Amino acid sequence: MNQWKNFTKGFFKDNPVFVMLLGMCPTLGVTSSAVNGLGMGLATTFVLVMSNIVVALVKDFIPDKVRIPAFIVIIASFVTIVEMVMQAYIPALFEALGLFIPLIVVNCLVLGRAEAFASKNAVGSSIIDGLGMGLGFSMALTMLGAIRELLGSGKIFGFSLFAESYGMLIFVLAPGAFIALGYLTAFINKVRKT
Amino acid sequence: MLKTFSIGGIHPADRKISAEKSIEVLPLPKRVVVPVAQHIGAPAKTEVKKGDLVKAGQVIAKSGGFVSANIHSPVSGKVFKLDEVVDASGYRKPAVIIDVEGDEWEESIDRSETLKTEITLSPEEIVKKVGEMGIVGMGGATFPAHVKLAPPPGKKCKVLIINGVECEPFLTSDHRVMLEKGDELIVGIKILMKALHVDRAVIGIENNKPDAIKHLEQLTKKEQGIEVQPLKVQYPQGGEKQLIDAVTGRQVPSGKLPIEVGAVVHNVGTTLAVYEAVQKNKPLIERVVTVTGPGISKPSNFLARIGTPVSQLIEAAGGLPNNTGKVIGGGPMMGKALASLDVPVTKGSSGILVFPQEEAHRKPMENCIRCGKCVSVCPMGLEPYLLMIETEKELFDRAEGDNIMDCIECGSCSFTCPANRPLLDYIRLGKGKVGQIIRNRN
Amino acid sequence: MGKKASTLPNMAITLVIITMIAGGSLGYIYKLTSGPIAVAKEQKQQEAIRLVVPEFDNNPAQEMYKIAADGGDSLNVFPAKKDGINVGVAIESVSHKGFSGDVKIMVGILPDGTISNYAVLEHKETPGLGTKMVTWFKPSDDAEAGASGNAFANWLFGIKSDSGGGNTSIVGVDPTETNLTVSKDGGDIDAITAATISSRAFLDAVQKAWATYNKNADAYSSATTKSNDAQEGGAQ
Amino acid sequence: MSIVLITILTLAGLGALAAVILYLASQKFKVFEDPRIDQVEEALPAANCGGCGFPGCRAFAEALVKADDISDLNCPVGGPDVMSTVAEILGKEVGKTDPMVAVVRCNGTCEHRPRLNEYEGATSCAVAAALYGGETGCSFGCYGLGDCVEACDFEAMYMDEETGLPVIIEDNCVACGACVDACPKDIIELRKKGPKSRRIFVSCVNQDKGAVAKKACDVACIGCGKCEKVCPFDAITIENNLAYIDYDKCRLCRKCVPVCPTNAIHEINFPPPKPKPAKEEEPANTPASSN
Amino acid sequence: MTYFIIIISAIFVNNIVLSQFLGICPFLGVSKKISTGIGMTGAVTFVMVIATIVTYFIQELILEQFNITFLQTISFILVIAALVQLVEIVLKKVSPPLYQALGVFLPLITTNCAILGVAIMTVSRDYNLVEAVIFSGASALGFGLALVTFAGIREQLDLVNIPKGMQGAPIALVVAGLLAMAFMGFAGMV
Amino acid sequence: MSEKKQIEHQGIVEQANGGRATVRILSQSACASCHAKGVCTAADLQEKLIDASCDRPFKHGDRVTLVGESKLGLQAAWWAYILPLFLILATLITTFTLTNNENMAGLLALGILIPYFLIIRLFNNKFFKTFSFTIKPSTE
Amino acid sequence: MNQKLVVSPSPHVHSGDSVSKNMYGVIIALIPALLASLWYFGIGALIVTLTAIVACVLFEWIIQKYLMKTTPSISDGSAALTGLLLAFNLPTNIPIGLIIIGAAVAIGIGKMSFGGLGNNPFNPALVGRVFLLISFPVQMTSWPVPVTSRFQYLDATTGATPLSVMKEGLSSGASFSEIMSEIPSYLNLFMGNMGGSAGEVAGIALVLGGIYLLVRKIITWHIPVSVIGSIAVFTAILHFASPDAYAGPLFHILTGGVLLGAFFMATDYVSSPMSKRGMLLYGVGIGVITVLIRVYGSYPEGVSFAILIMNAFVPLIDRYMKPKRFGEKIKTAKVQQQ
Ligand SMILES: Cc1cc2nc3c(=O)[nH]c(=O)nc-3n(C[C@H](O)[C@H](O)[C@H](O)COP(=O)(O)O)c2cc1C
Ligand SMILES: Cc1cc2nc3c(=O)[nH]c(=O)nc-3n(C[C@H](O)[C@H](O)[C@H](O)COP(=O)(O)O)c2cc1C
Ligand SMILES: Cc1cc2nc3c(=O)[nH]c(=O)nc-3n(C[C@H](O)[C@H](O)[C@H](O)COP(=O)(O)O)c2cc1C
Ligand SMILES: Cc1cc2nc3c(=O)[nH]c(=O)nc-3n(C[C@H](O)[C@H](O)[C@H](O)CO)c2cc1C
Ligand code: SF4
Ligand code: SF4
Ligand code: SF4
Ligand code: SF4
Ligand code: FES
Repeated sequence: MNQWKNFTKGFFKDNPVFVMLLGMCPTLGVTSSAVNGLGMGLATTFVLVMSNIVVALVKDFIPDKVRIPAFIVIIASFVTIVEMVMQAYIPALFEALGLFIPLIVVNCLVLGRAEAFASKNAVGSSIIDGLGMGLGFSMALTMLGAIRELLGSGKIFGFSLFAESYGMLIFVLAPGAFIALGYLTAFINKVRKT
Repeated sequence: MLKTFSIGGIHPADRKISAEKSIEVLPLPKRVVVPVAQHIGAPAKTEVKKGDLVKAGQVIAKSGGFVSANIHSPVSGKVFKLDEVVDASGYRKPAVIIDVEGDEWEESIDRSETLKTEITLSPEEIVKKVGEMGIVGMGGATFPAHVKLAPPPGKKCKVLIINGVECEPFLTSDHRVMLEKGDELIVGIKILMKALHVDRAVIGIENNKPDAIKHLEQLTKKEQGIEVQPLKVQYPQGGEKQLIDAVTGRQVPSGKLPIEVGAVVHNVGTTLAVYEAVQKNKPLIERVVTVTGPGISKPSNFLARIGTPVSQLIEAAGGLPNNTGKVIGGGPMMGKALASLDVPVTKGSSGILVFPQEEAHRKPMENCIRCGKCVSVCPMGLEPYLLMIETEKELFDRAEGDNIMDCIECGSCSFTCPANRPLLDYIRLGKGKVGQIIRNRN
Repeated sequence: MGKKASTLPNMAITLVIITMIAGGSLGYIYKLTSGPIAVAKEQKQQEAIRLVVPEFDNNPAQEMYKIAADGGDSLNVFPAKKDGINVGVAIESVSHKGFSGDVKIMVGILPDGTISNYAVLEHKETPGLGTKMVTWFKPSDDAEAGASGNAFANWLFGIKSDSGGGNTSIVGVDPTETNLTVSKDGGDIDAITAATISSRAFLDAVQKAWATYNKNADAYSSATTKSNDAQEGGAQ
Repeated sequence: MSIVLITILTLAGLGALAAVILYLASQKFKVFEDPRIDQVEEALPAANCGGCGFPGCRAFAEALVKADDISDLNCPVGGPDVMSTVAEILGKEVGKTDPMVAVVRCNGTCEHRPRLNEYEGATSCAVAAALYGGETGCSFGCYGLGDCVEACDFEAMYMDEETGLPVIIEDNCVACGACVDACPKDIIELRKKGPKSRRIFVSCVNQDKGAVAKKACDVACIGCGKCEKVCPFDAITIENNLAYIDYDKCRLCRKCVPVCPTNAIHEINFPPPKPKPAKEEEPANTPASSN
Repeated sequence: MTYFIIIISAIFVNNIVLSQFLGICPFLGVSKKISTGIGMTGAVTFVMVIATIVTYFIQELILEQFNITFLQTISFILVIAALVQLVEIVLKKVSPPLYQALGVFLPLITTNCAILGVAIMTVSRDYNLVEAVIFSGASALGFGLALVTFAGIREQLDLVNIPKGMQGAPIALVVAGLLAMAFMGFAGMV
Repeated sequence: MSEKKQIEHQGIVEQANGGRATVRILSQSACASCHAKGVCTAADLQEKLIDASCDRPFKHGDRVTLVGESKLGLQAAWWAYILPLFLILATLITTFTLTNNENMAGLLALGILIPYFLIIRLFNNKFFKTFSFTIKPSTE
Repeated sequence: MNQKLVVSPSPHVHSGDSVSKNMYGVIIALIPALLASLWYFGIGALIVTLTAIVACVLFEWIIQKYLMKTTPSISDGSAALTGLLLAFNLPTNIPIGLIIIGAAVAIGIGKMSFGGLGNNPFNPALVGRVFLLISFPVQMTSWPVPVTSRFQYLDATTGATPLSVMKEGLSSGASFSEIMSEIPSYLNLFMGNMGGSAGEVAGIALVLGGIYLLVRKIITWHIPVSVIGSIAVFTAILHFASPDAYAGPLFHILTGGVLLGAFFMATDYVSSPMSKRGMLLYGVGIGVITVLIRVYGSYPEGVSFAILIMNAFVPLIDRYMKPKRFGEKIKTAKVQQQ
């Protein structure tokens, strides 16, 4: 398969958030700011790439019927690693992302890629696939985070564009997350089609 | 408080401009076109061929089954041809075309005006007679009348209801019949009562016809078991189920026939036809037709032979106005718009209504605003807005679950809808589709 | 290489091996990170202490002791000393009256009883409303430095650039003189606009720290007098 | 005990437990899915139009994988290309299906078929059909209210404002048959696309007697039988006053076209007619021109 | 009374879907039919409660005993994955007719995200067992409430013509947002 | 309610004899309606075998539609999930308030499921009668 | 005859009712409340109302014309009505920018995203209002004092609404009767002499408008009666159980948005149930949730939220509360017999 295509499909054609609607919980839950979105995206990307690598390596040793639990263990291990590392070195972000770090385990995106791609392909393309998907996911989360941060508090990545008091609080809260994602999805789909 | 039915209903302006006009006999046409399917049920089978000479009252097409009716020649003359003729539906249907020659009737028919009150036939003979004479429901449904006179085994009729409601705006034919043929009507009712073995009959009349109420009350004063029930004016009181509800307070369950609650309903026109058939041997070959409309110069009630072209009736009522937009066979709520004026009067034609351009057009439809007005006027307690959407989106199983088949096509919903939605158009379509699904299932 | 057949032993062995490897590596990484995690946690605390009390040179965390507050909480007290002299205490205090959950703060109290500064450690208040407590109760020049906006926009959206103005700061306030409750409840501090509840909770935590500390001040001062006579006067 | 050891033991214990349960589960619930279903689905066009007779592309993919013989299964949207890809994936034989396309078998334009009345009900052919025979004398012809256009998911149809008839955009039409089902008058038919997209058909469905039909519409098929006689391949049959050209038999000789007195027979994508069109075809190399 | 507060909080105020963002995938995915939504709620509640009990003991008796709470994620997810399967096996063994009926009517229960999330939350909130169970049950009911109302709205939206660009996910998300906005009215009500 | 809604499910006949047939269906997962399910089929798709009665002869491999009354779905959910859920809650709360011992309460609460499902098992025949399906050929 | 006959299915006559007649009917019914609002809040009320109406109509036009590419249908009056009702739900000292945001949200998110008139599950004006309330709590909860600031707009003197006085008071332990002495008399409340949103204060004007709607059969009694009735019953129970801790029914009905909500907003055709039974349930739901929010929630006022929450349940209500079918009566009787 064309590796470049394999890499880029996660950004647009098969974007996990806008097109496939995978992993909606973190998408909505952590994107109250662009940094959080990016952090979550990168954490997911890390788990995705690592578990893709390991799955691609061990796929031949695993009997079919324990495939899924085995994958779960692999993924969960990486999630735990991410958890511990973040806690140690970037505790602030870890706290902001809260519950959603352990929930990477159940993000269908991760298990889905392991199952649908890594368990059928070689290590090299699995890495590329994981990286592409993960970065696509990160991109989506960052975009959403940026929009919510901007509308909600007038900042992007913490830089003030206008006074916080102009912000529409709702975008920092739950309803704003849904609404912003709704319109962003509509917009991306429209752009994607043309 | 006056009685009326319990769910829904509307109040269109009644505009009965021909109410004062007594029934005129329409001159014989030159040629009549007699479709062989003028009733609900199997079409009749043609018995004559091209060139045959027929007399008025002679059977020209034989009933095609139990739920079917004989067709009689309305005139005397020569069969011009058997052909397919565009009828009111715009489709070609088989018909017998007769060139009128003279006005010779079958000998058995008693054409005298004398009232014959004594009922000699037995109930079974009455039913048979009504069948032979091709009597069908003249309230609009054209359901063969003898079928309704023979309740299925195990069901007992407890009350005969005579439908003198005529709730449709404009139409006055039943009104005139009640005024001018009251005596015959009473005998007809007695015949029907005898046939049905009931001792109670109620004539339901809306309060906007006080003269008819008074007249019939006068006549029924001395009659055992026949009473007149004045009703509050509300459309569609004339609907069979609504009338039963209004008169008896009982509601016919969904999918069931009136006999379920012990009622049989006949229209006054039908009752008159039954009188004539049983007492005078006269088949259903002519009927009272109201010709009316805002632009009609001479709104009238005519006694016209079946098969007379509509154009001739309109001529007789002063001709077609210049700005005619729409011609309707029947009332404005349930009647059929005619695509051409060459179609003939049939057993079910109660009126011809001519609308000028201003009233002929519908307004453009808008989104449903969920105002619920259609729901609250529907006399069957349905949700027309939903049934329309379900039909549009082809969700027929949901439509069935929402009782689309209960719709009596009264049009109250379309009449009311502020968004001008063609609710009934779609519901009718949906009923067709759902009916087909149900038939396929069984 | 063919796939392994899915027999029970095969599967069990594979899974057990995988979980063992996973467990091993996780345990290992835990060992590696448990140090940094503890450090990170400590640092956070240290930073908060550093923020709320004047410069010190001891290790307050080591000298930390607990005192019981009203309502069953026990508060952590971190004495800060410079050259062995008491420069103030940092108290970790909590209020359960938050809009959605507990509000945990670190309050610094100077030996003279005034509040030197505070830091919000943990809270679940609504972003944009309750969260303002992080800066709201500080002197206005370090609060909302970014709030500028032009006059037209202010008019259009009705934003009066008075945030932080009014009587909102608790820094340098002596709770014996100033009533640390929101003005709505008859106190001297203006609540965060539209977040009275959070403000109440915050002030509740501050007061709790101060009151608890003061109640125990005798015990405390007697404990400290021994080592430090010079400061005694100020700490009453 | 060291943390590492405890960790290993705990996880191994849980792992073993989970393994047993999941093993039991997999014993009970068989294999999850044939992975080929995914592959096949990927190959399908994902139009989910139902043209194949299955509820959606995935259902069709399942059916394809499960069926022993897929020769009578066909995806009209993807056409032979897709089907051969699928066959490749599955190692099965595809049926030989000619590409089809929808044609409109009514030529009663406003010009040829005078309107006798004006319809003003709901804008739906089905509603109009339930009411009456239509605005013109031809009760078989197109109502022009566009149920078919509405039904087409591929933007392959539009209503021609001028003629009042639907037009099919051949390149977009995938022969899903949605329009055929939607038309209450059975005017639209799926026909073989034919070589170079050339095809010949009777553009009329009027079953009235000749005179009646002719009166209602200039270009109606009057059932005169001339085409039947002239067709060298017996491809034309006349039933109920209406000619029908069997596309399996028709060899596109075009002999029938000029003999039709009402020009009811249409030819599509042929080069412009020669002065003497009855002559034998010469192999036309010119690119097909659309009608 | 605390139980009552936990229930109100989990169902209305801090609704698991509308304000905690858990189980969004099934919320968006299964919410097309009301009746399915109702059945699904029952299934999810059952599994969630059982999972909470089991993970509660794992946390108490193993992880905390041995001071290996960092294994929370991995052990919980293993247990939950196995448990979901176990419920199916038991049902199939015990009552084939029920099992079959559910197979036809209900989608499988795969709200792992919400189950795991709730299990972790009960731990982080220091609930005791009864509180934990009540919390998880109420959370599942909150999930069901959101799911069923949302399904109702979507069934209605299926009947109207949504602008092309908004069809599908976008309008579903906007509806969810407005629903969340409406539910904010319950704020502070605990 | 006058709605007699039927639910339909696509399936393939596994084996059939006389009036009964075994139909293989693909149980939808939570994500069944999601078009990304190709990506995350993971543990979500399962095949199930359903017994159904049929009035026509079917043979192996026929595509059929299973039909059942939709209110049965809720009934099944009631017996399988909701009732035992109440049992668990009741047991848990009573034992906990009585003994104040969490481990005991938890164990009993889970344990109550065993007798419950054993009892359910006794009703299998009755359930088979209630939860019956019919099949019809898939509409082409 | 020179024209072709028109053919259409029956019925061939129409009541003459139309969407715009209904919409303008509601607008007319709101005029007394508008006048009252001008009387109490003066220039502010004027600015807010005009801005909201113009903005709503403009957004609807822009979206229909340029985004949806359909012919704009602003003349049906629904957008203007949404604007008017949005304005009625805002304090009259709210800055123009926020009104415009509110209008954009009401029309853009609340209405047009769903395809326009008739498709929106939630009440657009309330979507706009609640969006603003959550986004800009400060500006949305400072209320001008009536009459005193007729000639002031943004700089109007602000005060509290009776409801927030009540909420603050009760939560700080004062009793109902103590608080009642601080707020205007019931008569004043009914006349509208209190702080609050532009259109919600004048009870008498709203009741007049409501009667007009009922008489013209634009709305039926079911929703207003069930909303007001359930609020009355619920608060009466609370009040009589504990007279000091809970305000009485009359207070609850006359303050806040109950009358505006019950007559004009809960009755919005599009977002309310279709059957009469459903309407009653819906109204009771609104009443109960309103009281719950007012009494136990953190917002002093709950009508807007209550209506939005019940809007969400409307599809379920429509699904399970069908109108009474003809013949149902008999059918059930029969079943019982068997
Ligand atoms: C299929 C069918 C069967 C009917 N069978 C009977 C019958 O057995 N007995 C009877 O009294 N009426 C029968 N009717 C007549 C109906 O009750 C009713 O009178 C007729 O449809 C005309 O009513 P309408 O004008 O209100 O629509 C039948 C009608 C239909 C359509
Ligand atoms: C909506 C509706 C309105 C009707 N109005 C009348 C009416 O005004 N007068 C009448 O005689 N029949 C009316 N009918 C027909 C009656 O339902 C019924 O068919 C008739 O009274 C039976 O008598 P018949 O069989 O003698 O016609 C109406 C039917 C419907 C569905
Ligand atoms: C979703 C939501 C979040 C809120 N968050 C907070 C908060 O974090 N802190 C707070 O004090 N008030 C918060 N409030 C506002 C309070 O509920 C209450 O309205 C306010 O504290 C009282 O208003 P005041 O401060 O203007 O007197 C919130 C309200 C809502 C609806
Ligand atoms: C009785 C009645 C009440 C209405 N109430 C509202 C309302 O509260 N909010 C609103 O935006 N529109 C209202 N409208 C206008 C219209 O229904 C509304 O714009 C639609 O919801 C938009 O689809 C009302 C209309 C009527 C007839
Ligand atoms: S036409 Fe049918 S749906 Fe409409 S009001 Fe009449 S009975 Fe009801
Ligand atoms: S009357 Fe018209 S607008 Fe009102 S609900 Fe019915 S269909 Fe909709
Ligand atoms: S034109 Fe007809 S057959 Fe062709 S794609 Fe459209 S609907 Fe399908
Ligand atoms: S071809 Fe058929 S469906 Fe299409 S417009 Fe004509 S009548 Fe309607
Ligand atoms: S359900 Fe939470 S990420 Fe999918």
